[in-house]
Amino acid sequence: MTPLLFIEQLLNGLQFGVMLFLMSAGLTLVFGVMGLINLAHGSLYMIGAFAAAAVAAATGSFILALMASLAAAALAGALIELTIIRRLYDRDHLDQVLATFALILIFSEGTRWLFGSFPLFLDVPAALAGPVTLPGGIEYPTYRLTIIVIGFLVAAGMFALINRTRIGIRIRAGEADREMIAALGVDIAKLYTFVFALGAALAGFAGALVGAIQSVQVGMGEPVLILAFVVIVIGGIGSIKGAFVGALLVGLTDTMGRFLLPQVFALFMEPSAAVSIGSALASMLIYILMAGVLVMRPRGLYGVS
Amino acid sequence: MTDTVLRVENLFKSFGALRATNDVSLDLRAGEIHALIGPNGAGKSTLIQQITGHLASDSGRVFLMEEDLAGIGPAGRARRGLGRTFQISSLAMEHTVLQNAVLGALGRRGHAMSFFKPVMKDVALLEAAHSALDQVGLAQHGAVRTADLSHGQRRQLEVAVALTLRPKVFLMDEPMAGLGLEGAQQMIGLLTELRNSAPILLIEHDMDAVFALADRISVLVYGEVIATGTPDEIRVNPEIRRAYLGDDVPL
Amino acid sequence: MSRETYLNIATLAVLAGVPLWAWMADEPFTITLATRAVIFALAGVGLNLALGLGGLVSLGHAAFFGIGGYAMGILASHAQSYTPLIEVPFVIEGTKSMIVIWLVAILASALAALAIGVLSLRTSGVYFIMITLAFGQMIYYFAISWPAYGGEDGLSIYLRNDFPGVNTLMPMQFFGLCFAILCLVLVGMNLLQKSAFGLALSAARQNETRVLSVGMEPYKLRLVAFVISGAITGLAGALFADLNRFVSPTMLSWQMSGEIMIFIIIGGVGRLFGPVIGAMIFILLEHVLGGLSEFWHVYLGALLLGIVLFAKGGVIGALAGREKAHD
Amino acid sequence: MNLRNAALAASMALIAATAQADVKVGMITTLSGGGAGLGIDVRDGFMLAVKQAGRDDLEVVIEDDQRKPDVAVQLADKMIQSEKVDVLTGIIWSNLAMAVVPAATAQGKFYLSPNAGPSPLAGKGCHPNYFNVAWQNDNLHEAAGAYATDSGFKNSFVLAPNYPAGKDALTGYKRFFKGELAGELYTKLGQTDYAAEIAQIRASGADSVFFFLPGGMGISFLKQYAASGVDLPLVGPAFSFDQGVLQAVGDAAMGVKNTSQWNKDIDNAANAAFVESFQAEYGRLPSLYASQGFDTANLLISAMDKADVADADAFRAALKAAEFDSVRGDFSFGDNHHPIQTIYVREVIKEGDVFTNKIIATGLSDHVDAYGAECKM
Repeated sequence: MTPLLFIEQLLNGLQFGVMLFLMSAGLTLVFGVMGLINLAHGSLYMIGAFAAAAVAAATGSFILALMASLAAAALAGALIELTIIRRLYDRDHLDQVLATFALILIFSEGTRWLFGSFPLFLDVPAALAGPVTLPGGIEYPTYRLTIIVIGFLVAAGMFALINRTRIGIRIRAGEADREMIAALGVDIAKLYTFVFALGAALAGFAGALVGAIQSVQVGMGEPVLILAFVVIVIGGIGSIKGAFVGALLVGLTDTMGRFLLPQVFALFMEPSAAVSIGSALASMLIYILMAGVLVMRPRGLYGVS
Repeated sequence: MTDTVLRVENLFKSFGALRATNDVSLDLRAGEIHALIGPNGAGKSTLIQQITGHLASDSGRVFLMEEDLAGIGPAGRARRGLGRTFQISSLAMEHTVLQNAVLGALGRRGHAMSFFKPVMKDVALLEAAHSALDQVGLAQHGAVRTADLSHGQRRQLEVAVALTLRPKVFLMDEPMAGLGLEGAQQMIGLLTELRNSAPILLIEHDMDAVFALADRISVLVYGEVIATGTPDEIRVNPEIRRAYLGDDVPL
Repeated sequence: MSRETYLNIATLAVLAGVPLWAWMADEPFTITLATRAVIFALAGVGLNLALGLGGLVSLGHAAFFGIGGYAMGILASHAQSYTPLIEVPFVIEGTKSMIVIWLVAILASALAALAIGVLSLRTSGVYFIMITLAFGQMIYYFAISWPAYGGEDGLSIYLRNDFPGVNTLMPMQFFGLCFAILCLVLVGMNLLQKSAFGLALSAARQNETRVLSVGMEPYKLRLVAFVISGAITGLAGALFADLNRFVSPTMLSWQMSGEIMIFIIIGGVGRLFGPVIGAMIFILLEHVLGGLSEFWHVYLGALLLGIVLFAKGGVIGALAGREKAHD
Repeated sequence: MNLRNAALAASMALIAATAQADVKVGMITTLSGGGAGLGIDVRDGFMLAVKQAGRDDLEVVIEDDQRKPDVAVQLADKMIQSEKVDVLTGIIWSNLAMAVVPAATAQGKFYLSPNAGPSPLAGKGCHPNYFNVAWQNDNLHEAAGAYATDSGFKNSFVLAPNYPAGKDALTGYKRFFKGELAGELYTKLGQTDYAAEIAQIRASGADSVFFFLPGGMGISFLKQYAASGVDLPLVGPAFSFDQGVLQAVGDAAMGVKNTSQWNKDIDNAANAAFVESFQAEYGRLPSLYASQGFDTANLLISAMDKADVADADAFRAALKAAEFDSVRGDFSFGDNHHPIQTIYVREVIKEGDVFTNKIIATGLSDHVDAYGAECKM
């Protein structure tokens, strides 16, 4: 193992983490402000990817595709918020889990009904295809670097939105005390719709970005959804900062685990068994991380009780 | 000091920069009602929470019958004889009144690890529960769902549940809050009865009740006990008039 | 008797009557479906103890379902191939005896529930949902990549295991066995709900502080409930594996956890017969809707949504009204 | 959509028209959820052959297993107990096949596998009533290994998901690859990000990469591999390069070598007719899975011509003879009822706007799987 490879893997972990952050930010925001567990967040991610693939196929423009993903996911988000989700705010978590699980079924099969059973095509734009050479001689895919940059920009934007803008003040006030901000004359229903649509748009955007280097298919949202939950639980539900730290932690743990564990086991086992056991343990690693964090800090790293 | 049941020594608790309790010491003697008064935010409820173990103290010690309660959780302290009522009713709302009382009796028994015997047919538990409900005047309401009780009845039930534990000490956090005149009178009568079975540490805002009931009064301001004494002593203490009641308030 | 009691009796009658009719009409597959409903109901009854009575929303109960299944699969596969399970320090042989398998399944899933519960119950609310999900996923990935017992392919057992005096290969007899177990567990659960433990556990769900203040530890109550709950779901897993003569990591997946939860919600959370009615309806839906359209999940989703949004208390809640406080 | 409905309607009509069917076939396949594309292709290929045969003594019952083993087992029970089928077929996934096949054959039913070929069923667990019309799972990987050796690769990096089929794949490749292994990796099943694996490939000093990542995993891997700038030649089995998925991979798959027992350009009359009629019927190019479904139905029909299904021994012998015009050209069964067939090497090309494959070499001729010796029947 060379230092270069190690650094490249760190970059990979970072990129994976940033992608997870895009997915988790909306989820944690929605939970923090409205107290809602939204399992259908993964479906919004899928909707973004499908919208992007459809628009890219029709127009050939990746920028338009990204915009379509934002619009489609935000629209879908606003739509389900207005019709279904808002009835769930006062319900217990169990009802929320079930209702949004039902939404997954509807969205997944509905998408398959519209687009068929085969994966769709969505490619990285030509300008970002191929690798760039980084200082030190690391060849790294341009597109992945772009994702890292976009992820940090979105993170910065989210912090600014929450901490610097009027709407952010209202969101934070809503987290602290619902009645209070209603009493202050803020239209809480509109605020909730906005927050939910914002979270949905972020998920859809992540779906489109990631769809370009993965497979755009029905069911693509659920594995990422579970990872996103791991992220926000580690970070502390409701905390954007927690989501950011949690996402990077999960991204790095997963990537480095997959990379290093088989090699560690190879030190004292025969190679094929080491690969097998190392990989098995690597696939469990983030869940072990999450359980460990929760045992130490039952409300996550940045959670408030 | 042999008749001291509960003793609190040098309790501290801070929330960030806020000192909720600051070096609080007091004691509770057999047969007495010791009232704790002070303005809102003086740290009265915090002190109760520290005594019951719901809040961990930053430092200081609590003794019940000379036993140091350090390291014992709220359940353990309740089993050792700390019975409490809450500022805001804390009951199993979906259960009936009787079930809540039986729950208390079950706590007195010390464990609930009985899986197949119908608990509502356990004669010993029922007896304890009925007698407690009787004492607070809820005998007729055993089958009512707790959520359907009036506010005053819930306060009474709180007391009844505490009674079933046959505690060595009652810690009562504003038992009269929100009760009407009549309800308050009933509660005063009830507390007067109760002091014979166990002493009461009473937090109360109703000054008429406090001065009518209490044997001793401690005044808590900004987390500190500024005075302890009989009602008459407290009534005339100039420091209290200044700090708490305000000079111009006639009593 | 309350309306709920009538409803419960009717439920049992339908659950036993349908396969009886199918047996006479020579429709063995209907018996198999009914057996599936009975086993899912049993798994749901297990989860309902934690979820309904204890308020512990566990999204990881598939772990216990699967562990029960693997208890059956591992023991029976060793018996099938005449190889001992372990040889050092002492020999443990596989077995085809259902009774032994059930005991092992109960023990193994109870132990797993104990380990998971000790850690998970330190958290509450959403964190509890997620940490149970995490433990479930851990076991799922372990099962997939553990090569000894088939990994993702799972384990096939050629013949059902043995129970004295019963020909378990006959669908009706195996149904009867499962049905009897379900009834026994329901009786036990009914007693448990009315016991001191049930009272304290449900009080802890409603108001943790109250239980603490009368000197009981909600943590202990919940841990015991979680262990019993896991054990029952584990037993259901062993039966399910025997029904299919097959066990695989699918039984451990989070979707399985979700399904068990769905039974309870459809029927009614915390109701004794909630999971029974829920499982029956779920099987019926799967069977009827599945035949209607390739996209039957859409209808299932819409139906679930309708139940959650408009029929609070599930089917029993809608039919029998608000839960009567126990005498 | 319309086409799919039309296909369904056609099969329904067929069922209705064949009230006094002689042979009843139960097809359990994946028609909903993530892996539905494969099941739909198998079904469409199978039903095309049934339709072309136009027989009124053949009835097909189709059910969706949702890719869940327990559902598949239930459906098998239903088909055997209630529908009283004679022949079962349709299962796509090895783990579902392992759940269904042993029990079905033990009950005297015939099972014709149109896709899955797990090694236990080819070896110790073989059964006279089990016929695999596709391949033993290792076959395509073995051919990939042989091709890599023929191409002069000395140092391969191999990766597959960490589950039994993945392990079989690497075993199969290594069985016929004579060079060294530069690295060996098992990925998480369902994994979608391969940056870490690609980085290791880059650093490994390998001269070629073999991968088995079915479904969405392969699409993700290929796209990410193409973007990484690593330009080592890729070899893999046909599953990640099939007609259904190829369009989703796009340019990233261009030029990749993959192994398959079938391609649409195999030169024989049956194949040409199949490709043309499939396109006419469903409006898309047939896939590998469709070809397997088509062959499975034709094998069955050929046996029906020669024997009565009620006479199990005669029917078994008729199946074993495999006297039908396979779209793959020569086709026969080995002693363990698995195909003896030629496996080709294909290259991904673009025809107009459509990505597809072209045969460039023969990987293994008349290849027999490795497990036959363990099969005692």
